Amino acid sequence: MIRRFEDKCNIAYRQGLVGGYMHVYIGMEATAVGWNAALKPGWDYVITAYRDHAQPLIMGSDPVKVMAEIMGRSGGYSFGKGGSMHIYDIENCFFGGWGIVGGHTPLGAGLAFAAKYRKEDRVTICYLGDGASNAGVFFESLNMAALWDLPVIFIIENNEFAMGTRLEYHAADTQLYKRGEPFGIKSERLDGMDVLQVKADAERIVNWVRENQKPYLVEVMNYRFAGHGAADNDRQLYRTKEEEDENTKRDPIARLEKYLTENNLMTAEKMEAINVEIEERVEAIYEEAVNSPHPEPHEVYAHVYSDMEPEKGH
Amino acid sequence: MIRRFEDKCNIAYRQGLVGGYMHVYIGMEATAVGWNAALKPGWDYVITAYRDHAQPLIMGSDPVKVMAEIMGRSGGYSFGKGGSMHIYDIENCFFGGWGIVGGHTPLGAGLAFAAKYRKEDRVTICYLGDGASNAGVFFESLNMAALWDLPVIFIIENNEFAMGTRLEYHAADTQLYKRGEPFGIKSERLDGMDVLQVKADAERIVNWVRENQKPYLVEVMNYRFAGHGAADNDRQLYRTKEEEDENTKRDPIARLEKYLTENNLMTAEKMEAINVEIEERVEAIYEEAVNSPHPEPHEVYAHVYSDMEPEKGH
Amino acid sequence: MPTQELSYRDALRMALVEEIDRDQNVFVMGEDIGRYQGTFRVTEGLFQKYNVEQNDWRIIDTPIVEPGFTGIAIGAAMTGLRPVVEMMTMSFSILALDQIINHAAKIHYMTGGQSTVPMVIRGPGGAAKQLSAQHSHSLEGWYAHCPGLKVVAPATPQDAYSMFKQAVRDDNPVIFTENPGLYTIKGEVTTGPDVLQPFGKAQVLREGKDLSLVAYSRMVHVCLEVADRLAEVGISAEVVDVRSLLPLDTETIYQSVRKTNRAIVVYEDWKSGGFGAEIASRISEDCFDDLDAPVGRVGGLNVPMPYSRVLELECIPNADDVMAAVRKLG
Amino acid sequence: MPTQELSYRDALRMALVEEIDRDQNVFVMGEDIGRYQGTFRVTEGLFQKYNVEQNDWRIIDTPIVEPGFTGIAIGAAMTGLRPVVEMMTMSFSILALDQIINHAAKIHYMTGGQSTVPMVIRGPGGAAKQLSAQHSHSLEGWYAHCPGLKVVAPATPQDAYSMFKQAVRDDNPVIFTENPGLYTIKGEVTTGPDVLQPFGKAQVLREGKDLSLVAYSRMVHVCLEVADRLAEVGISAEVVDVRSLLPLDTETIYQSVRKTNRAIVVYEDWKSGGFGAEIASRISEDCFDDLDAPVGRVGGLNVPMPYSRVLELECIPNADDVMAAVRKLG
Ligand SMILES: Cc1ncc(C[n+]2csc(CCOP(=O)(O)OP(=O)(O)O)c2C)c(N)n1
Ligand SMILES: Cc1ncc(C[n+]2csc(CCOP(=O)(O)OP(=O)(O)O)c2C)c(N)n1
Ligand SMILES: [Mg+2]
Ligand SMILES: [Mg+2]
Repeated sequence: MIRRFEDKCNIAYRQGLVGGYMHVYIGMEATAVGWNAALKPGWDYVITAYRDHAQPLIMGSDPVKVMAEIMGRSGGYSFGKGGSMHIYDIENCFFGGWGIVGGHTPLGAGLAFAAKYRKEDRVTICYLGDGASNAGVFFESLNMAALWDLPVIFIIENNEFAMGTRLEYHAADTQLYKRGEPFGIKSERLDGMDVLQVKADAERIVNWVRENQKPYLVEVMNYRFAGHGAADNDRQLYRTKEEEDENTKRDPIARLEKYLTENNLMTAEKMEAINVEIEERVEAIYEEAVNSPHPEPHEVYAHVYSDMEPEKGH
Repeated sequence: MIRRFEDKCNIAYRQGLVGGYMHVYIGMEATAVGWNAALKPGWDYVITAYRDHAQPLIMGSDPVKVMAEIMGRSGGYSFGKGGSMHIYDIENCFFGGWGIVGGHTPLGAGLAFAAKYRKEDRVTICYLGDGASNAGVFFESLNMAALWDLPVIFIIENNEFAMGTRLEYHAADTQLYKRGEPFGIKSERLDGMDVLQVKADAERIVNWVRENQKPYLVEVMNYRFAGHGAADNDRQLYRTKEEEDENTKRDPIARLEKYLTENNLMTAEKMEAINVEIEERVEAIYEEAVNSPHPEPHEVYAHVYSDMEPEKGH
Repeated sequence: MPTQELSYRDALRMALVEEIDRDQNVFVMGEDIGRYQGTFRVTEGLFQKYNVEQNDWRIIDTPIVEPGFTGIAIGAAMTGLRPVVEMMTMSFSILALDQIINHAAKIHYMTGGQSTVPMVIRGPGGAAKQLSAQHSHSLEGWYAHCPGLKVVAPATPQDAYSMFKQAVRDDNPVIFTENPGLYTIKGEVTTGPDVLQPFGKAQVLREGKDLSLVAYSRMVHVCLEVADRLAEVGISAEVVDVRSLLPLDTETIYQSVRKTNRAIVVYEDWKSGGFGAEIASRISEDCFDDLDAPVGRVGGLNVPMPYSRVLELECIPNADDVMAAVRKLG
Repeated sequence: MPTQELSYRDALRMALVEEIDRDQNVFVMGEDIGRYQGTFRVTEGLFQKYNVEQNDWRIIDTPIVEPGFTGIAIGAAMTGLRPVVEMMTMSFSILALDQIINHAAKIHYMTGGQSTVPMVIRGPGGAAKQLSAQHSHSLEGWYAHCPGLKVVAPATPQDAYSMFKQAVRDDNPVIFTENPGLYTIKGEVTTGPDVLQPFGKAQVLREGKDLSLVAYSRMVHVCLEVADRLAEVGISAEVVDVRSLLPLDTETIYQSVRKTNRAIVVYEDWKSGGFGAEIASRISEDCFDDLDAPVGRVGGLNVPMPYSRVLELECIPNADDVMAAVRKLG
């Protein structure tokens, strides 16, 4: 039991560091970790947007290949063609990694469609942002998911911002979970910061969906500690320092550490040791990834088609 | 007062006959007539999809120009370039007339946006079908209409079919009015067959929107007596004769006639005289429209741009 | 192998049925394709056969949400299913372009080959009769511009049959465009489980020596008519049916032009910026020394499609328009 | 008239501010353009100036719904407002294509002239740096194929300024594409209320006699660099900046080609089926007797844009690629 918490703690930390290259999932780790714990590894499907470094790490992907992809190296999952926004590990059931806001939500429904078509009991989790939850194609997907009873869980990660636009400037009603209701989809707003609570909720819902073969909509409340992306270095344009500090207190990892300590589940020394170990591992991953070569120019033509090359040349 | 009913009766009948050319709005007349009665003529905006013959007629458009457009003649509102699906009478505030299912709904929000931007107290009515109410862009429009407090009334004309697809095969929850709720939009399901009731509801809602400067969503229950379009001549593919007969009993015009008779508001003779008069008028309209010439070939290049011609020739 | 006379529509349906029967992964999705039998009746009878009689979920009526259902098909295809998506008309695929261009076409590349999207998007493309500006698009040129897609436009019942089967078995997303004017044309069709027409092969439908008419889809028939008319005045025109725009078989086209030394490219799409420009500019560049005259082009008028039948007929290229272009070549 | 050195970005912003100030009907709509100042900072400071200080609703932050807000702008434009819609990148306009192509572009036609859509859709088009396959589109060719739209692609700060003002005052929908690589380039800009550049006029940016390089947007600068390099080896290249794709000024292009007898068309978009094919095939057809060599084309590689910088640089045409094409002409 403790061991498991340790792992998760590990993973969450590792994300912070690996993601540290782009600071992307920081503050939101508990969501992915908690939900992933409720899935059947290598069986259930996961799909998300461009904030996609954390998912494959916790789903069993090779962290070197993730890091190499982020660096555009030939050792990456897509040989450097996808990059940070387009990580895929299909073998481990991680379906990316998408850059068009909202555009992947019907794909998520499609994964669930496939499971149902084949009469397999896979569950699909489709993550999307609060900003993405306004996209028309998301509503189209909700309707069809409900119409056809597709076993998909849409998780709106409400981190209160779509790039530099605050929730209340882009959503008429900020209770985003309501968006499932007109389609008769069971919908809830849940916490996304307490990894233990997240995991408990996730297990309840994943099981329900697997059994009932119907979609579910969850709004998860978390916060984007970092800027939107690496290029966003003026966060004060859209939020105050005070607000940030206030939210940082909700840090899921600090919270877990506190929990572990207070309940005497882990000593401070052990925790420190883990942290050191993680730092070393991330350092090693980084070293290996950075030593992966850049792709050769001729590789530009590979993978346009599965069975032929495109016409070449300028 | 009676006079006014007479006019409406007139209009409704006239639609039946004019639309008779394509049988398009039959069974749904009470909706357009009732709602239009609540609008300020020449001030409030109306926009709808391709089932668009009735609207301009009751909004004061020249019926000959409508009929000529339906026939593709140069005497039509668009000189024969728009046709049945694309009738416009901008001067009378009728903004068409659109062929892409759902595609006109943000335009409707845009009309309301313009009124708000200019601080005018115009109300916009945007009609759409039950099938169109699944379109993503409609939900995007709802969100922005609510976010920006746009004075627009979206009226979903639920005639139970989208072409040959029955409501329950295209909408996960058939209570379509619920679709406004996640955006905090006041939403109601209303009758669309009793013209007097429709008018009363319409006045209440139009006034509310004008005063409160907020959007509204209405689902109006009616029925498409005819096939989807002129080309749809096998209605038994998707509904039974019994169902049709049952619904024909709800006929809004028969209902109004019955009301007028039972309440001694109009004698049978008077009603018959009106019907004859209408038939004659429609005949005259038809004659005039059919005598309008076809466009000249060179006109094909006019109206591509407001200030230049496109490149010519094959 | 068996041969029979079939309409383009029936050849398509036959190919579709055979592929559904052959592979459990093949299913069909679209608006009004099931209970309503399909607007152009390509899927007639299939809902009854599969969903009702076999109680199998193969023919799927969708809501009117092209972006959404196309996306669902793409997601399903990523797991190995082989969706056939019908666009009620190709014009409506504009709504799904983000799904098609940004997702389907790029998935193989972005995943570095981890995933394929074995999917066909088919439907009538081009003008029918008075469907007006929003329903009469020829979009094949846009699609043929996008790497990652394959784009075909068969002109004959035989190709409708054998290219459709090929499309279903292709592991890449295929845009399969049918012109509404083709559904009723008839022809001898050789059928059989493995009668497949590989993509990227143009065909010479009529041999000639004075002039090459290069076209695809319905315009091929216009060119055949022109060839007849030219034959009467002693001009021998060769008709090349491109049939596959991406990949494009330039070799067959060039061979023809090298023989005839003159070419006219004919397409229904808006003339300016249509795919005919690509074909013409390739011929101009690569057959420069073989050309006795500039490469001519005949395309649709550069205007939104008008409703009036008189004006609509002005817009769509016909045999007279091609004849005029032939005369212009001198 | 006053002249000053401005970056492309600042020239654009200045033009925008002047038009907003000139006409109460002009407003700006887009994602993160207000409080966040715009991803490429074209709208920097405007939210503060108009919405806060003047308490006027001119700069409108939208949700991330390109189809929806583009449609709202179109509806508003039908009543006479003059929206300027920013696409965070032109790639995202793919989502709004139905609104742009089926609505904005056709309204004047379908209404028989009753309505106009005075609207500008602007944003960065083409590759930036490692934005990958979904964010690096050049879409101007698609748009330039569509009657009812005007499509411009200015290459210089002066044109950014004067063509933008023209665009805002045009009564038709204008696609105004900026390449992300252009924002920081600087140049002398003549400013003033009526400094407008009418569309449909190409310009010769460098005179030459041996060869015409025909380009638009950022590729114009690549061509200027090539002209420099060619000058060193004694070849005199003329650089024609097309700047307006629809309407297209073929006359200026033809004049150049008639003088130099050789032409290469350069564009960043995917080579096959790009708008360069249209330009090239027109030159080939209309200057047939003037050409000493086939019209060359240099375009982007026919692949989705890869993330790796090494591969990305392979894809985007550069001066070396154009030099190679020059050598090929012989
Ligand atoms: C269709 C589209 N429009 C705009 C963008 C640019 N963009 C990328 S991320 C983003 C904000 C998305 O916010 P949200 O969905 O809340 O996700 P988060 O970044 O908070 O995880 C925007 C506007 C895009 N990628 N796609
Ligand atoms: C985007 C798009 N897809 C498909 C069609 C074809 N189509 C035209 S009307 C229609 C049914 C619409 O039904 P509904 O919205 O209920 O309106 P109704 O016809 O009942 O008034 C369909 C599928 C279209 N015009 N546009
Ligand atoms: Mg967010
Ligand atoms: Mg309906």
